[in-house]
Amino acid sequence: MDIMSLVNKDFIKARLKEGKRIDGRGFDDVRDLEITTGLIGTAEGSALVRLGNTRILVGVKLAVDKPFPDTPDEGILITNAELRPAASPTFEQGPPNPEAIEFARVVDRGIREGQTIDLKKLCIAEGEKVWVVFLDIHVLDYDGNLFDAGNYGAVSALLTAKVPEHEGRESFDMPVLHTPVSCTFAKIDSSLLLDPGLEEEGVADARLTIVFDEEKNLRAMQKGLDGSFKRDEIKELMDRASRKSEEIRKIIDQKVKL
Amino acid sequence: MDIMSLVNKDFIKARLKEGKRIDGRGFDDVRDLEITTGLIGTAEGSALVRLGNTRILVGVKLAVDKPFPDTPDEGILITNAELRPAASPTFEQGPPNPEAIEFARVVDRGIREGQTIDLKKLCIAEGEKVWVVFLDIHVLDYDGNLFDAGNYGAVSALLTAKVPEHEGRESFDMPVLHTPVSCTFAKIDSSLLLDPGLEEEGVADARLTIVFDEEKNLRAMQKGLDGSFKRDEIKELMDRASRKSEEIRKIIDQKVKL
Amino acid sequence: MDIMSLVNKDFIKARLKEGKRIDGRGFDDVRDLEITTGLIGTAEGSALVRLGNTRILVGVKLAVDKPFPDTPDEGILITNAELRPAASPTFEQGPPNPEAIEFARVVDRGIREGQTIDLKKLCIAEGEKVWVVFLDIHVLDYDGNLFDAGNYGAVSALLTAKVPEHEGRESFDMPVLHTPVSCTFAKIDSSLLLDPGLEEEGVADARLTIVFDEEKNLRAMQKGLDGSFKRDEIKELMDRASRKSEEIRKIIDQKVKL
Amino acid sequence: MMDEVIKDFDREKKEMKLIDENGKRIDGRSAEELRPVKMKVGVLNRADGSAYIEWGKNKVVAAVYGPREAQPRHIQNPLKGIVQARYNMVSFSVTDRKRPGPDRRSIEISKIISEALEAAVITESFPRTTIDVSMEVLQADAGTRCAGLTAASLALADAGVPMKDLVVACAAGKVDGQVVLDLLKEEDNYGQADLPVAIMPKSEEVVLLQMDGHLTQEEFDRALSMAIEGCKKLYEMQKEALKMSVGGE
Amino acid sequence: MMDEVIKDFDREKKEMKLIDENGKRIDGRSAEELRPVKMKVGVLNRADGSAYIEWGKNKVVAAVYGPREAQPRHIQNPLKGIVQARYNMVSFSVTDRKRPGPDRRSIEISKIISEALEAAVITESFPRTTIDVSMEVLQADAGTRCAGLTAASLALADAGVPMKDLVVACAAGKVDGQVVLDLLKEEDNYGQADLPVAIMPKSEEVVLLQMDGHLTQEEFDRALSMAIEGCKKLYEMQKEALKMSVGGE
Amino acid sequence: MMDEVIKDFDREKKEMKLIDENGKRIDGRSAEELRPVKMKVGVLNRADGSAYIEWGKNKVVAAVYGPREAQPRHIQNPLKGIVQARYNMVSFSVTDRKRPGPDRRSIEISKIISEALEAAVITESFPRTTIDVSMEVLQADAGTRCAGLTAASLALADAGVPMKDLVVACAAGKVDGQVVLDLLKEEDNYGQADLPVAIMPKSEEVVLLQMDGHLTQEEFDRALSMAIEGCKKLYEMQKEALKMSVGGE
Repeated sequence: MDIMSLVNKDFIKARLKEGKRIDGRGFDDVRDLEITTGLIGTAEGSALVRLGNTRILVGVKLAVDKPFPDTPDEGILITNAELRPAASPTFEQGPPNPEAIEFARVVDRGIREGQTIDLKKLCIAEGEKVWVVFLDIHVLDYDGNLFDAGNYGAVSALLTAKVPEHEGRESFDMPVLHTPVSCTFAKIDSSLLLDPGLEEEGVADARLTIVFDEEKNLRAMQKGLDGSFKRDEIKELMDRASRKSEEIRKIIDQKVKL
Repeated sequence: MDIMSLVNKDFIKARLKEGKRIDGRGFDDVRDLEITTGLIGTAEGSALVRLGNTRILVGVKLAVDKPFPDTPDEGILITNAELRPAASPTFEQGPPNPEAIEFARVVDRGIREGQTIDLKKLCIAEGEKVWVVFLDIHVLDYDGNLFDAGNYGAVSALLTAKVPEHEGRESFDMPVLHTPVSCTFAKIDSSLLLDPGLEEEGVADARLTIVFDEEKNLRAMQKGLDGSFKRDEIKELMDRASRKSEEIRKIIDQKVKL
Repeated sequence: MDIMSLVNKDFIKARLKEGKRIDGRGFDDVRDLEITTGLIGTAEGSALVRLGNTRILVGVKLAVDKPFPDTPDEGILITNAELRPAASPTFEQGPPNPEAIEFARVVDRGIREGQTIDLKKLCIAEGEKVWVVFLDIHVLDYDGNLFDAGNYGAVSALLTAKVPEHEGRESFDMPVLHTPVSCTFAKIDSSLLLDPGLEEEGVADARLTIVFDEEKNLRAMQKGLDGSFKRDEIKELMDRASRKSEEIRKIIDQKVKL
Repeated sequence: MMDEVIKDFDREKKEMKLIDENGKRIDGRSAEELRPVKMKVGVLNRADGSAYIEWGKNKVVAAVYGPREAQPRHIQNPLKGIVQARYNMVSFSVTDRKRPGPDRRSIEISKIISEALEAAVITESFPRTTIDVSMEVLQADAGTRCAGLTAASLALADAGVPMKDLVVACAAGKVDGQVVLDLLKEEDNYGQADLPVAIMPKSEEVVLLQMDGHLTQEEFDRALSMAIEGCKKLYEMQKEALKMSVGGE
Repeated sequence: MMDEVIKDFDREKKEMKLIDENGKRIDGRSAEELRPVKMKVGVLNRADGSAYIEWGKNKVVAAVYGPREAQPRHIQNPLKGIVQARYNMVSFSVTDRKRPGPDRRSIEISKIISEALEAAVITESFPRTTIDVSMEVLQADAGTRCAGLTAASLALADAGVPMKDLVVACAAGKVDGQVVLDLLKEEDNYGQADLPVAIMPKSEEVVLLQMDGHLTQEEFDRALSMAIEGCKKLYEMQKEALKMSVGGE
Repeated sequence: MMDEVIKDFDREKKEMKLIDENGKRIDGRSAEELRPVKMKVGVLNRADGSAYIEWGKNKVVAAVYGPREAQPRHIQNPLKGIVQARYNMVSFSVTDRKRPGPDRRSIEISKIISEALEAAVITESFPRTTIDVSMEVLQADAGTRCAGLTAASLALADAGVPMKDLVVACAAGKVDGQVVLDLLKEEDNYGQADLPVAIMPKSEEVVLLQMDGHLTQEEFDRALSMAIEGCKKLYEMQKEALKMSVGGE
């Protein structure tokens, strides 16, 4: 994201040299994470995520449509993200820009490749009618690390979504197979920081998003920005993500059950 | 509309203080109104409206399509307006801008809410096939007060339109239930002027469009511009519109029958 | 095309006064023409054309769709051209601009009006299913005279295309009736030059494209640019095109058979 | 465009009793009663000003950025600032998912809300600038333009934008032949008229006024009065919300 | 894109007799006869220049604005003005309603008409400017590009734009195997060739030339001569219309 | 958008044996073997730099223009140049014709390729400029982003753009439960994971990394090593191709 760094780049880097993040967090500390589900009555599932001051609302809508010819017995997942001008002075009105598209596709990849939804159970009549799951991510307040907030919101919204009653078939819970959890790191000089805030993102050299499922299998990755990672950095982040994703999954599970 | 006022704002206002409009009209005088119907042989109905130097051509085209699921026994009305660059130095090439969209929607609202067309009679086969009425408003020459000219053209084109022969069913006259008539006023300082011309529009503070049907029922309203109306001004305009709309309806009826 | 002339306009014109083109060609000389077919395995037909340094890749793709209501027993031809930024510093990213649209339509006109494809033979089930032929012209390297290069590529790709196997009906050769061949001339002052190169195009006053079939029938023409032609110039070009198109057809036939 | 038309057709009169023999509406309200409304100012971190409103089942958040330099330059007005309001319905805010992006309805609403806010904002104070006002409808149940405009004016106040007055909006309409305040979705769909009104409450000047449906002149007078009374009640809540934001958080 | 293709396919030869045993065409014309044409200059109020033409069942209005400063600036040519013609078919001008907005056909026609007009306009007289020429086809019956271009050049003259000469356009074509002047819709749809031509009449220089269909070289020569003769007749009407506009209104 | 989803769904596991009992893949390769690759530099006339790559059945051409002044001006960075990569699949490069123009997939790939190239290009050397890199996929068979990026870096070198190092890309993945190098189309469609990687070969720093599918951490380590080994082999071919272009043509 093309953000003016809000605090001085040198200041952030100087603090990092001392091993400190500007908000006092440890390198592996996630900001306060709050998740509230079911706020939107018009959606079949919804989750409001607050990750620090980043706030994202995810809605799940279902509609009936024809299946794709090559998967006649499976539902369809469509993910979209809107970086609306309300959320940041740098977001502009208009169709999704490359940033919004990458964001939507990285969240989608985690959800899809993580087999979050059991798409077979969303078949109504093979080759004829299946459920389409629209996963819409609406950014309300942008304070850094959309990718993780989007993932947590998507998983939470799906975990609490209901497939509506249809032609006599009763409503049922969204069939969820796995809960893939995303961990995004920013690289600033040689520091690798989990859950970068807005100011950290503004000065980051590179970004790595790693998605693990609950069986510690890797499901999706995305490197971003014009910096690079050394191999041992990737290895280190893999270990850290593997550990942290379990912690975060517990938070999600807890919030979603409340 | 973002128009350069062609005559001096102060001049218009000074005249109004003396109770005079720049073209000598009384505050409730409509400019010369000419309506010619049936000029366009390729349309199922058409009307060329000349209101002062504003000229608008309205065409009605019919096509067969599926009805909307919630109104399986009714035809469909779709209204569109084109502010083409030929009509004004300020109109630009491109898809309809907010001005054109508001214009089309205000005309549409008068026609739709005024129940001008008996949409039930445009059902061919319930749930299967109905007539779609495309009401296309093409501005030829822009000299102020598009909203009223558009309304007069739309009503006149519909009153003279034919539903074409279809699969053995004979052609018949467009089933018209009501003739809603629009009166638009501009507020300049404290003067309230019917049928504002281009120069008057250019200096107006606020605009109010009021649509009455022939039973003196209110069918649609739209306030515009960044000024405001006092409550007693609205009441006054309601009375004036109620009276003037009857006069204008007579002119339309007369022109359309010629 | 809005190209900066790469060499001096005066220089080109001065040479032409001496009867010489800047690359030494005679006025009726076509640049080296190489055609290679079948390079693209994902296409049902393809041709790479090199005309001087202009390089164009044409692909033919087939798909099954409904016929148009007024030609229920005929296949459908759709031609598209992409002037991609890779091919010239003056080509920009985005939907086809007027230059690209004129290019596609002039090539299409030659192929369509030249009855290159026997569209009746592309009917699968009358009124139900026909073959759609997508003729896609991709400019790789732009060094002048796209119109002719596009035509040679389109004809060559179609001559070597296969209609794929479909529901038990075996694959067969694209049914080709005629081979229309295009000759484009640039007018610079009073010189009329076949196959203008990039620099010649950049200083041309007018352009004339003439398409003849193998029976010496005229199939399509297009005049371009803001200059004009005298009647006897048109007559002269007609004769030259009639003669040259035969020569070029032989080259195409030869290349395509290899 | 078809989508909008579908919605317009929803208005078609269906057989449905919306007011019972005791004059109670389907949610138990009387004719002149507002739905429950909650407002909160300063709800967003990045925006220069923001507000959130829950109005019946409507949920709308408004954000203000600016005054800031208008871009591109040719839209700048050397004499005053521009208010650019954008009303947007989130895709999952309605029963049938809405395709993201502006449609004709939202473009019209954005235009008239911009004009209504410009009537109140003292735009002469900041020439060449733009004030960007976003209204995001998160959940919709009729009356979203009034909810959005009411929240937008709070967000402007929260951003410290100088205004002659707040702007507050409320609709009245006709349902089962009766004039009532603040239509909810079923009333809007199956009622006979809708009249959204916005005023600057101190002067009671009307800055937004639309009507569609079927009203006698007398019914219009009644509906306009009722809507303005509704606006006044909402204005008290606006002032309360602003007070809370200064005192509270 | 499909729309255009449909139109192109209309050209397909159908069984239909277009010229009878006496050489009369379906509207009673002989091979070399123009349809009835009426022209009027100065028909619009706002435009700097305008003209209206009725040509058979074609009805086209042309409007000219400029020369005025070209915007955005980077399109300005420091050596000469630009002619930007826009040919547009109104949605109800054809039997099956046309979706508003430019399609590929109208973009191509706009381009070649711009070029044809630039040949006549003395663009060197007003560098950095644009002359905007709109042609609105209100009713169409084959030959609209010729009608539009003929009206556009009148509108330029009406606007006082300096030109070397007027531009005038007319088509010839082949119908039932015969070369004829000025095809009407059925002849265009079921004929064998169409050849629209535009000239500057004083010099007879050709500024627009297109052909599609099937013509021998001899037929082409005949058709081109016929089209140019048609242009000359229309040129007389253009001059008459301009005279009327000066003397008349 | 549906189009992309269809492609994503192609990945669905189908019954198909992709590795035989001898460990041979459907095109006869072993697990760690690259498809045949050919590279050629300087293949286009107009571009400032260009390269062509054939990689299995993939055929991709890359063209570079610039550094040249960035337009419009407001995108200029006063401190460094911008690399704008555009990855494009030609309509006939895939089995089912692709609609021309960018889709969401190609926009994402263009973004990450731009970032990968910016890591290598010494952008500080030419502030305010843009370097435009086009990759045209003429025939596609899985791995086109790696082929495109590998060719793009050759085209940059051919254009004389100063770089810290070349960039070279190669994917590894999981097929029939086994980690293998350089997936072809059927392996990509019916395999379990894909891991495209790009490095600057001298430092082995990773500038592009994506993964989708299903890998244990151990499999990931193996796949990453394998992909980097593949990159190194390709790097030798890149150097050879550059040598040929200097020596050769």
